[in-house]
Amino acid sequence: MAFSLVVKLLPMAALLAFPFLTTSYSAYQLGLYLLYGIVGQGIALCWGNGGFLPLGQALFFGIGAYISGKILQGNIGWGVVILALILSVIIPALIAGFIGALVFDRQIGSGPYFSLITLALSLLGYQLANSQVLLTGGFNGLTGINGLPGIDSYGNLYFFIVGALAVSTLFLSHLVSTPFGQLLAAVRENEERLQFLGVKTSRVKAAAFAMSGALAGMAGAFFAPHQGIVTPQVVGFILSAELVIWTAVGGRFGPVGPVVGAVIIGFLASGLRDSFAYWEVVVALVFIIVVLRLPGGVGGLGISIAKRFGINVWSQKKFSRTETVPGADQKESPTLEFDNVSVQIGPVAILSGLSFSIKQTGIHCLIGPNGAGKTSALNALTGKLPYSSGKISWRGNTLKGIRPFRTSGLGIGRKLQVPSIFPGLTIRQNIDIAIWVNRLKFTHLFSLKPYQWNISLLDELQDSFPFLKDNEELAGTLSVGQRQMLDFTMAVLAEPNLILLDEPCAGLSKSETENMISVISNLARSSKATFIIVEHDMQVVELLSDHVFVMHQGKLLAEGSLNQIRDNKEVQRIYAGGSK
Amino acid sequence: MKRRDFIKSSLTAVAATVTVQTIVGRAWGGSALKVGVMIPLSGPAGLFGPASKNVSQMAADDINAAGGILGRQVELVFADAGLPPAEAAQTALRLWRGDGCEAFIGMHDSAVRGALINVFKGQVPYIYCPNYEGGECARGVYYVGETPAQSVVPSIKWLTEENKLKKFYLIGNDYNWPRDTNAIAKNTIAELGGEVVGEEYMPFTVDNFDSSLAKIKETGADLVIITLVGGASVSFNRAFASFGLSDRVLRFGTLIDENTLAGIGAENSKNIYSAAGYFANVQTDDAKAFAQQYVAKFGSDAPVLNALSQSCYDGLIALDVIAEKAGEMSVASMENAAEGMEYDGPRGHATMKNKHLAMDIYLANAVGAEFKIVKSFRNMEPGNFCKA
Amino acid sequence: MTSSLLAIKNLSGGYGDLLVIRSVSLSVLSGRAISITGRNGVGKTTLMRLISGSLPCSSGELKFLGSNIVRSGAHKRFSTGMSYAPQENIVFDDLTVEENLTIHYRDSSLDRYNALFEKFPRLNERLAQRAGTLSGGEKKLLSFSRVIAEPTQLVLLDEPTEGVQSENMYLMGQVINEEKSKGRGFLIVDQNLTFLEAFTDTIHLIDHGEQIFQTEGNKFRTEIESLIAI
Amino acid sequence: MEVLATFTLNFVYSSATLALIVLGLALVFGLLGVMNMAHGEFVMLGAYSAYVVQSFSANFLWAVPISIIVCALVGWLMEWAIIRHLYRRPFDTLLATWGVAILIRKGIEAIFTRDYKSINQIMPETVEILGITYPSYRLLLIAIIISLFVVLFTWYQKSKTGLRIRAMVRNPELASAIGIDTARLSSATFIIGVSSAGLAGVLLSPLVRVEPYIGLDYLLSSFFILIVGGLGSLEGLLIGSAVIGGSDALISTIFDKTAGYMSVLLISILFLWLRPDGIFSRR
Repeated sequence: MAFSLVVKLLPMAALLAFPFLTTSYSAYQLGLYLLYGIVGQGIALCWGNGGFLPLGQALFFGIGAYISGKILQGNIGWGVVILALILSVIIPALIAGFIGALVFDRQIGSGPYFSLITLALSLLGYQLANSQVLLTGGFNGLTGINGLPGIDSYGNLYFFIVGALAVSTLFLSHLVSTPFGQLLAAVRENEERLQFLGVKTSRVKAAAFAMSGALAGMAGAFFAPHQGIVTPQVVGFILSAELVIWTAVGGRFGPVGPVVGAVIIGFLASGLRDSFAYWEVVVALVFIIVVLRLPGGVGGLGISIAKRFGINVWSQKKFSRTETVPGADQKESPTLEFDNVSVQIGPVAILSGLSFSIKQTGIHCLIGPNGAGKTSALNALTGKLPYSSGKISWRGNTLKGIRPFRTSGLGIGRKLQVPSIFPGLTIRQNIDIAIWVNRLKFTHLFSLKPYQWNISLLDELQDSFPFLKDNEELAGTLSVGQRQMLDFTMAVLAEPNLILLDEPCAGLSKSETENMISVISNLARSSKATFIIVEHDMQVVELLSDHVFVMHQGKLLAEGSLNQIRDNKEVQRIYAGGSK
Repeated sequence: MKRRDFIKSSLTAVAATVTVQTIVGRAWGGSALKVGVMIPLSGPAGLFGPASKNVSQMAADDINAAGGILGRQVELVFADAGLPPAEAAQTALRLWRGDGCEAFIGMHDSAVRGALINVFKGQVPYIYCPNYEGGECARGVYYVGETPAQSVVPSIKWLTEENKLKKFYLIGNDYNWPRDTNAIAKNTIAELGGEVVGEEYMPFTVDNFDSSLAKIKETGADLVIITLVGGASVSFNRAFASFGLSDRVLRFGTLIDENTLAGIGAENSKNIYSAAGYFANVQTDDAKAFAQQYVAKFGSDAPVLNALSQSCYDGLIALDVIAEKAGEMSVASMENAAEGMEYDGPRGHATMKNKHLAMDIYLANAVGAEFKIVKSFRNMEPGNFCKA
Repeated sequence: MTSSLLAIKNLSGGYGDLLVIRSVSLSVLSGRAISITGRNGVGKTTLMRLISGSLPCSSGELKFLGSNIVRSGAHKRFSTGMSYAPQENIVFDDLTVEENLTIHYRDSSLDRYNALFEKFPRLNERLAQRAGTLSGGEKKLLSFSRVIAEPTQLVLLDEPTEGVQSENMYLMGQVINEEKSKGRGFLIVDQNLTFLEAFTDTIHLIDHGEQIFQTEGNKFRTEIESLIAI
Repeated sequence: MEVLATFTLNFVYSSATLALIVLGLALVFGLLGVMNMAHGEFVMLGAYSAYVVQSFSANFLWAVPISIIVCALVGWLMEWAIIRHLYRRPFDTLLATWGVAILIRKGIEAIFTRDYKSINQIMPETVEILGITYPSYRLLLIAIIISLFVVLFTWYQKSKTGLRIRAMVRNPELASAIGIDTARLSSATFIIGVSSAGLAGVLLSPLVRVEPYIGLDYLLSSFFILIVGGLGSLEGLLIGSAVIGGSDALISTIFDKTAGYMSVLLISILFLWLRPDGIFSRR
């Protein structure tokens, strides 16, 4: 532990000693590249952790610079400086958060559209900065910006910048290990699954984008006194593109990479630019190679080399689950009602007048040939597939036009058809997220206490699925069977009243299937939950079902106990291979 | 990039770790007087870089041949001012505090000038060479370029009288230099009883001028005053000619130099007038001698001369004259020595008034791909700002 | 002479590391029809996509006309003589019926379909219509006619009768027998046992991705039905 | 009446040229889904081939085949080395092609320096039409573009390759099942796309400024047109060019050019946010 602490403190010490080892000019130059590094850290937070790429980050850097430049133009005391710093952090953060909320609310997944929007916004910012001469000084920019009172911009302002870098690096490395950081990584790994675990992912992404806006604003706040001038290039697309290149080359999966990228390329650029005409060609080539071969960038390379020598730069603190948390209060009467529900996509009718109701707890199996609409019924129930007519009601309230992340709040847990987990996170982290469903409050987001939560159900599940115990394994390395079990565990840990399982035994070997069946039946007995299980495997239906619904061509064909279903002529006809 | 330079520069690239570079920088300049030359080697104005470099080197050689400045041989240190202002300021600082430059000449846009002034804070003499909007009087800064008052006012007056012009259309990019230049032009037009029939400002990215050309045709403008920069000026003038406007409507600008004219093309340059302190084929003896010296030194296919690159020569000469007059290379003594200093250069006779130069201005007409001088205005006053 | 068209030994594969098909072996000789049946969701379609090249095989041997084609791309398998009618998105919705039938030929003539048009006049009537607007059954007929007319030795059919009326199903069985007599081999996946009995030489029953039953001849309906009855 | 004539002709000219510039990206980004940030550089390569042909004082018509060959070669190398591995990774394609854009820009700058190149006017005289004088080359260009699009549309709807591209884009599994080599067809489509960008560069070179840094403006306007017009269809491209070309012309005549430029940005942002598939999308 001590050794990795030294590894962390060494760079900070080197930065502090730097001005004394070299000319104060090089320190001044390094100060500028450190500021670009801080903006790069914001990009890495969104891109490396959250999985969405902001292409116009200079916009927030520029806004911070213009605000602090405007305020520092007058001769001011420290009180005003603090105000300038606060404003140039908060305003960009608010703008970024607002843009993030608007855009992410409409589109899940990190398609390129968000990046193109931020690109267009930075172009807009550049044009406004050029034409609003009163506000920004136009093309010639804001000039006559004083340094911080009593601080020589050319001398010890450098130490303020190193301080700001320390603050941002510590904040980010702490953030990554908090529940919020883990949820943000889960968004990158599998946004849809996270929504079914009750997380409004658009809010998480918008918050991350706001933080990156704040970091960029803070860097901008120091840029103004450091340079003494703020011109439109500070907001433009060219700087945004360079920031992305430095972050990619430096490494986007941690707060150190972008700083390394900005500093190395910055110094090499200033050194080589005048003597080596093809300097930018070299940067472009390195950038292409990094994108094709080295997603982790130089920083990532360094970390993997360090790992080989046993230096684990990213040692996650280990927590033991000490504090048991009360189980969810499972209300008594689980009434689910499908009333003439139909869904139309283009010419094809997916569901046509599906009606059934569930009054009592226990396991209900939903069977039927391929394309009968079984999964679509669950999709309609959980808001993944908006239904055109009819009504679905659960415990009295109708579920019309709800969003998937609302379902867990209504006590509905879901396991998707293909096992859906967070492969890049460890088993423990996957389980954490499941435990936090309906329990994690806003205040817990940044505290480490939620890692200690435990619920009795988890101990039972870990007994039947022993692999859940060795926590530090990455979920992505699990076999298909184990993924099904982990997915199932995550769906039930919130102790929902209605548990929807889509082919829980698909891809499982004989023994794994038996194990899963016993876990489900125990859980059905011990909890007061209602189960709806979509399943093809008749042995599973035989062993588990209290009640069976048979669907065919988007409608309910028959329902009853398994034996009643077996003697039903209709069901035999469609099952024994007659024409569909 | 001759082979020898290439090897030398890649070696420095390999050795250019921070520590090595800074140790070398610390050694204080011997008796040589280092002068920083900030010219655009990249970015939109990069095409003026090579010629400016040649001209500056020529000026240094001439000054050294005549005994240098204050007896010290001049050593030029070139740096790229085509970068965004933040980085350009960085480079200037490296030259000043890192390499020990004691004076600077700059041929770059006004945004970089603002950044440099902020860095120097009047502690090092700085000569700003190209034409600019005028009206600035920073301490330790001496302006040798043309101001709108010198180039725009006499040219419009002459053109209006010669061609009985009535209606004027102003078009430029959306930033300070075009707006300030147009303000002065509008006063002159008002004095002459002319009418401004249109005034438009464009973002830098515009490449389609059809709507403006339609307005120019519709308003029946006689003269279009162009304050578009770089590529926009080329695109505008090519489209202007393609609509057949060039026969009836005259065009005038103070930033249409030989490079821009080459981009516009000989067949699109009819009735283009340009005013500047220098043109490649000004026929005065000093100018012809300068041009021959340039060709002799750099060969006939050297980068083409224009007012912007030539201004570096006047910049260094002005530095030499002011320093000699002041007796020492320091802003304190140079600040009042500058007033009234005079010299004869390729542009003709120049005297410094209120930190700017009163000088000869030439009005040229584009004939094919060449500029022919049609009128010279002797000893034009720079304008009444920066009163001592 | 019945030469071996297709020979599979211990073939396994699926989606990424999700193994769906577990070491299946079977072979199709020229002039023979091999059928595969089983409840849905047991991996029949995955097997067909492994053989046709839409999915990469994880392990096992896949020989076509004697040469190992595990590595060759799906488009190469067509050119070496293998036709494939997939189970889903079986037509190009944006193209007309005629274009669907002629897209992979240099000439755009429809002569090669004359015999089939006599049996399925519906297709001939709707040549100018966009294939996307056809009903499920009509799309299956279009896809069936396309593969039958293709100059290939082996034909893979995945659920050809899904949504097809019974009289067309009977005609399809006839066509398959005619083609068999010309020496073409068939590998057919379907759940309709009466249809399969019309031309099947060997039938395999698949469950949980594994072969659990196999029988020769074409009187297997009752036996298999008892096995897969719920 | 004259003002209306000028406005409509300007609108037709700007929409036609925008559509020509966007055509290459419609194939590459619209159909194949490859976010090619080097699209503008291929237009620039086309313009520089015109300059090279002119400097050998050969007939301007030679520039057309040469620009297509140059762009096809560069496109083939780029597709083979980079794009082929990145078909499923949109962000990485965006970044890798941005790197390629810098390479092409710097390569041209190294060879031709940064000076403006002037391409001699083709048919410099003007002609009377609808009561106004209008440059005849522009009318010729509009005619060329319209006929090019008519030919392209019928080829795309009728020809075998056109059919196969459409088939492949909508149903790749079935396409390979009937023997279409989708890998080779995708790279062919990519090369056709970048070559048509080169063609646009050649045809426009007499009218626009020619220097190494013109690529960026063409790239951004092309992306915005496709996003507004809609991906996956050629009709989308025409609608997008008309909407962007029209709104820019309209607002710049009413307010000023800066407002026109900003209105295009705002419209694109709105479409990216509210209707990412554009007006006429079939993806």
